[in-house]
Amino acid sequence: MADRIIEHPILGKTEKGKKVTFTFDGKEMEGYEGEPISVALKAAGVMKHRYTKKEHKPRGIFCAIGRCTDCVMVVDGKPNVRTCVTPLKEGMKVQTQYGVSAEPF
Amino acid sequence: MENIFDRSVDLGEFVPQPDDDMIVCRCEEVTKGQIRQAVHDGMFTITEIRRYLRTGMGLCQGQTCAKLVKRIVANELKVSMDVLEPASSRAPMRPIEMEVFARENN
Amino acid sequence: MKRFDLIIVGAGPSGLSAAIEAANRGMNVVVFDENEKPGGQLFKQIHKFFGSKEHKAKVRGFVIGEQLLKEASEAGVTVVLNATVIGLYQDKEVVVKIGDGVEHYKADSVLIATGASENMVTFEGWTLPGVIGAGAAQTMMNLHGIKPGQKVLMLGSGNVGLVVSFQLLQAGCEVVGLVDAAPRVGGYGVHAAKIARCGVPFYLSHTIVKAEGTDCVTGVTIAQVDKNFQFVEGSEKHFDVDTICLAVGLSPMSQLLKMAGCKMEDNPKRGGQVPICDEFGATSIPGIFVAGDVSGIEEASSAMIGGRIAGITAAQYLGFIDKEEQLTKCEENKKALDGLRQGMFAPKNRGKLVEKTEEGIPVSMNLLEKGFIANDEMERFPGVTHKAGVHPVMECTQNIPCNPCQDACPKHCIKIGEKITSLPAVDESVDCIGCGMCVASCSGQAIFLLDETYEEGFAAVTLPYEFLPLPKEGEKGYGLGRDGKVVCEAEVVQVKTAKAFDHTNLLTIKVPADMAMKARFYKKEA
Amino acid sequence: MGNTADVIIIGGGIIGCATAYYLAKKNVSVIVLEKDKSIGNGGSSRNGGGVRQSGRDPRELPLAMYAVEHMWPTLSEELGVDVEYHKEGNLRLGKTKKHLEILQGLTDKAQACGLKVNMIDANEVKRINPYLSDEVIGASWCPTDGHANPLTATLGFYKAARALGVRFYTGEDVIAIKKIKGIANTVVTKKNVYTGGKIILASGYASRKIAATVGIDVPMQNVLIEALVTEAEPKMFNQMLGTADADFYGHQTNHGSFVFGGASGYEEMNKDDGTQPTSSITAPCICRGIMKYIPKLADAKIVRTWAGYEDVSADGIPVISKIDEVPGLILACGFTGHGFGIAPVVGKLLSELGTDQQTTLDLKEFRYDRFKAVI
Repeated sequence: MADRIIEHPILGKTEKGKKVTFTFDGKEMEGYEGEPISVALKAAGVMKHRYTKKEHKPRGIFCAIGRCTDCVMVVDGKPNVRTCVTPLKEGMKVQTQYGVSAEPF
Repeated sequence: MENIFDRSVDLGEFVPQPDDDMIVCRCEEVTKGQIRQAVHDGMFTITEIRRYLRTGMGLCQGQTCAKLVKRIVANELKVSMDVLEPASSRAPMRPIEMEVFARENN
Repeated sequence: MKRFDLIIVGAGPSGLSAAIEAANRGMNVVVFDENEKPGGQLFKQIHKFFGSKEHKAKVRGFVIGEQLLKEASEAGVTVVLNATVIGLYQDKEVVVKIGDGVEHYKADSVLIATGASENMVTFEGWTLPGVIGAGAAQTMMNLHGIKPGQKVLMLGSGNVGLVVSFQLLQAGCEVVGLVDAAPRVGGYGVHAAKIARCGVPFYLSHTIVKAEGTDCVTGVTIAQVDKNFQFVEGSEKHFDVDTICLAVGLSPMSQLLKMAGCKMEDNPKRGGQVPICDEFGATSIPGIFVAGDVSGIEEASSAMIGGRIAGITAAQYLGFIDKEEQLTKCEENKKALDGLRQGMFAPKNRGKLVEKTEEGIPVSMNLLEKGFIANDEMERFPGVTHKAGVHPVMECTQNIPCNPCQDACPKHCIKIGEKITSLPAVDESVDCIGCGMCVASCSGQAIFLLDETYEEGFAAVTLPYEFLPLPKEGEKGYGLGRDGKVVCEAEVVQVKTAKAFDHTNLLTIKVPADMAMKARFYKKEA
Repeated sequence: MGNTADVIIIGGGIIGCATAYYLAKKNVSVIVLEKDKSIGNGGSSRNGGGVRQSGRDPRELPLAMYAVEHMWPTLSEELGVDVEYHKEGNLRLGKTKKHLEILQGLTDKAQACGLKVNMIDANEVKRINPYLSDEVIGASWCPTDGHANPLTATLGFYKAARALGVRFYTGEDVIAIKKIKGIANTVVTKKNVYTGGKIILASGYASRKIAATVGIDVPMQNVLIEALVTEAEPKMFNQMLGTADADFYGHQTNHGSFVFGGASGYEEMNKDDGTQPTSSITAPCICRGIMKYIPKLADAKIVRTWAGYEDVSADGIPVISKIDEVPGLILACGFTGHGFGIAPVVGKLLSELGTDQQTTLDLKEFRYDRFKAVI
């Protein structure tokens, strides 16, 4: 997990909640409870959150604060969940979104 | 803005540009070329562009592309950007689940 | 329906400041913020602020946020988080999404302090994963403890682009370059110098041609642009990067005000669509106020003062204080605000090339064009003097509103004077004791301690250091010039950390004597 | 030349734009004057998009049936703009016995006019639309009804008319129509004067004030409607939905979003202080209404709400008529919130009136002078 900042020169050691397990497209992954889903995915090296409806192009994190809605995914069956502002929970089922569903094109 | 706008003003011929296929509205995947063409089709206001092409009507409701669209339309119309009124602001400011919106807790 | 004297939307610097002022005058105030944590952008700002004491200078943004929150809670302000305001309806009714439903609130006055959203630019491939906003980078690093990428290219040389580039370096990312279509660095020179000496190259008059990659960013091509912002053929440069960070300005997030029916205008000087309002933040609708970036893009320090003014004015609007008190208090705040709006980066100078400082000294063109001051430009500034023994060298060459160094020196050997935008000068009649307080207090990290007679043939340079791992005393490495290039071998002779330094460590390196005015950074490996 | 045309149309909504288009096709020169900065910014862009025949007043039904049969199916092709027309039926839903009685009444009337519409039971409703809740016990079903996109349809007529040389002026606020030697041929705006052979007044509720300048009145009311739009959802169904209770109506668009209109019950007493008319209580109320009928949409996110006004005439159908006392003036207003579905045919009929041709359909029920005192 090279992307996680273990200790920061100004902010000190990164404090996180407890470790939880979730799935991304069926694969089991680990993250920390309460952090945005997108952060756990980023730490696991996942860049592509969805494919667009018209052109089927990949998208990922863009604004990271819930505005642009580019990072939406299907979470626990619900499409269009903004993963950058949705806290991770144990057992969450996270899926790549194709258009507006989890069904690949 | 000049109050009265003659929709028949001559904008010249639509000349394709190399970056016409660039996505401008990320949510609805509307390209620069489509926006420029819409102006030539007579869509002179941001509101008309929006209704014609769905720019700014997607999930983010134009938070990302509003300024970009405005610049393209202003360029095409050869007017300054501040002449163009932005589209209406409408509730909800952020997407909200129907179930949540339906539940009035006070 | 719940009712308050004042509803504030946005718990950032301006919203909280307004809340404190209003509540301290007896108003029943609630602040709604859509985020999980209050403070707005303050909690992502880990650098020390500029200004003077009254502007909380040399305090880091997130600490100011904590201070404001404490003050607000002591003043009796109710701060409701995870509370998304979804609309501002007739009769000052605010509908808020809280938990699993919506709640209706009314207030006799409403203050909108929703801040700003980031501007974007388009280029081929800008929708690829890996192209992110600078705000996103800040959020990921400083709130969530994750690097946005390993190798980053930054677009935008305004303060946001510069500050975030430094933060990326602090987080352990590599910044391969800083690009701006403008011919000159837009932000503070000291911010630019901080990253240039770490080795980040500046590409002014350049912009992004395309982001490369099919599934996500794997590279980027930039090219030079001419005066008309057209690409110069053959000037393309490619970088392998996994992240492209966009810092191309902010727009006021004024949709709520527009929805409420406030008169709006498109004002490029304020960053876009803003409500028409008076100097106290009163909009065209009586009882609706604004403060902070939503009324015009500035920065957090002025947002706090603007918030105070609007909060005081709301108190007067509802009769909690009289007009006289309002005017007196607002006058004090306006003075503080005026203090911030002076100097080369004053709103009136936006976009202009200022060729000389207020003192009449030609500015460093190298700083504007490459991000660092050239060796031969350095000596003309009043912060640069030479004497035997340890003494400060202040590479502060632009008139920016900032004066903590003046107060930091226990011996008062740094003089700025009344006008906080003046360049700091060294009072050569006073002897420096080498405590390093000035180095640590300089928000621009532009002060160095020099001992040009440290040892026979060697000088000692003490520099501010905010990176991990912290070098160890006795460690041998290299001295880097202001451009980030190796200029000499160097040995770490002292590492000082102190609570008073607030995480700015002081690193003293021994360099050849002729490098005293050249070595400005240290790296273990070449 | 500049301010003169064969026909001056006041109002750049879908009626004005469609009329302009059909006139231009007859080689008639046309000027359209629109008060707003944008074309179609009134009811034309603020309606549910229904292209219904069922549920209409029998007097209006022939217009709707004509439009559905002869105009809507080819409109996209004709205008060169996708108006997103779907002819996949309209379900008007009932949850109580009383609802079914209302629906039966409407159905009987429509059948009498020759429309294919019938009552269906809960099972049949579910077969047509499996997403509807078990609370629905029956519905009226008209398979030839449907919906279209009001935004692109309005702008499509505008674009096509403009391409045929119709001159549109936006921001042109009409203050009076003037008779010159007994003939209405002059339109006075705040800044200009326009003259034409005929004047067609089609500016919704605002027509009332303008018609008054030549001594004509149509009893009508300006009534608020509100609607909400969801994010795009996977395709669920293509029918237009309505309810016997009129608590909501709407459909899923091509884009995937749902557009639902509804009411809080206070629309007629709505306060408009000139800022913005949406009410804080309406959207939540519409949401509750929808969820009772389509529980699956509980998670769908609302991205937008909007409000608009409809020009509700005293007897619920529009005025589409020449004005005997004001030769040269043709009035088209009072569409009562169901003008969109018949807009193409109204445009065609008005183009016929505007050129003194025999109209394709009889317009006697739509005369301006039909409103009489009750006793």
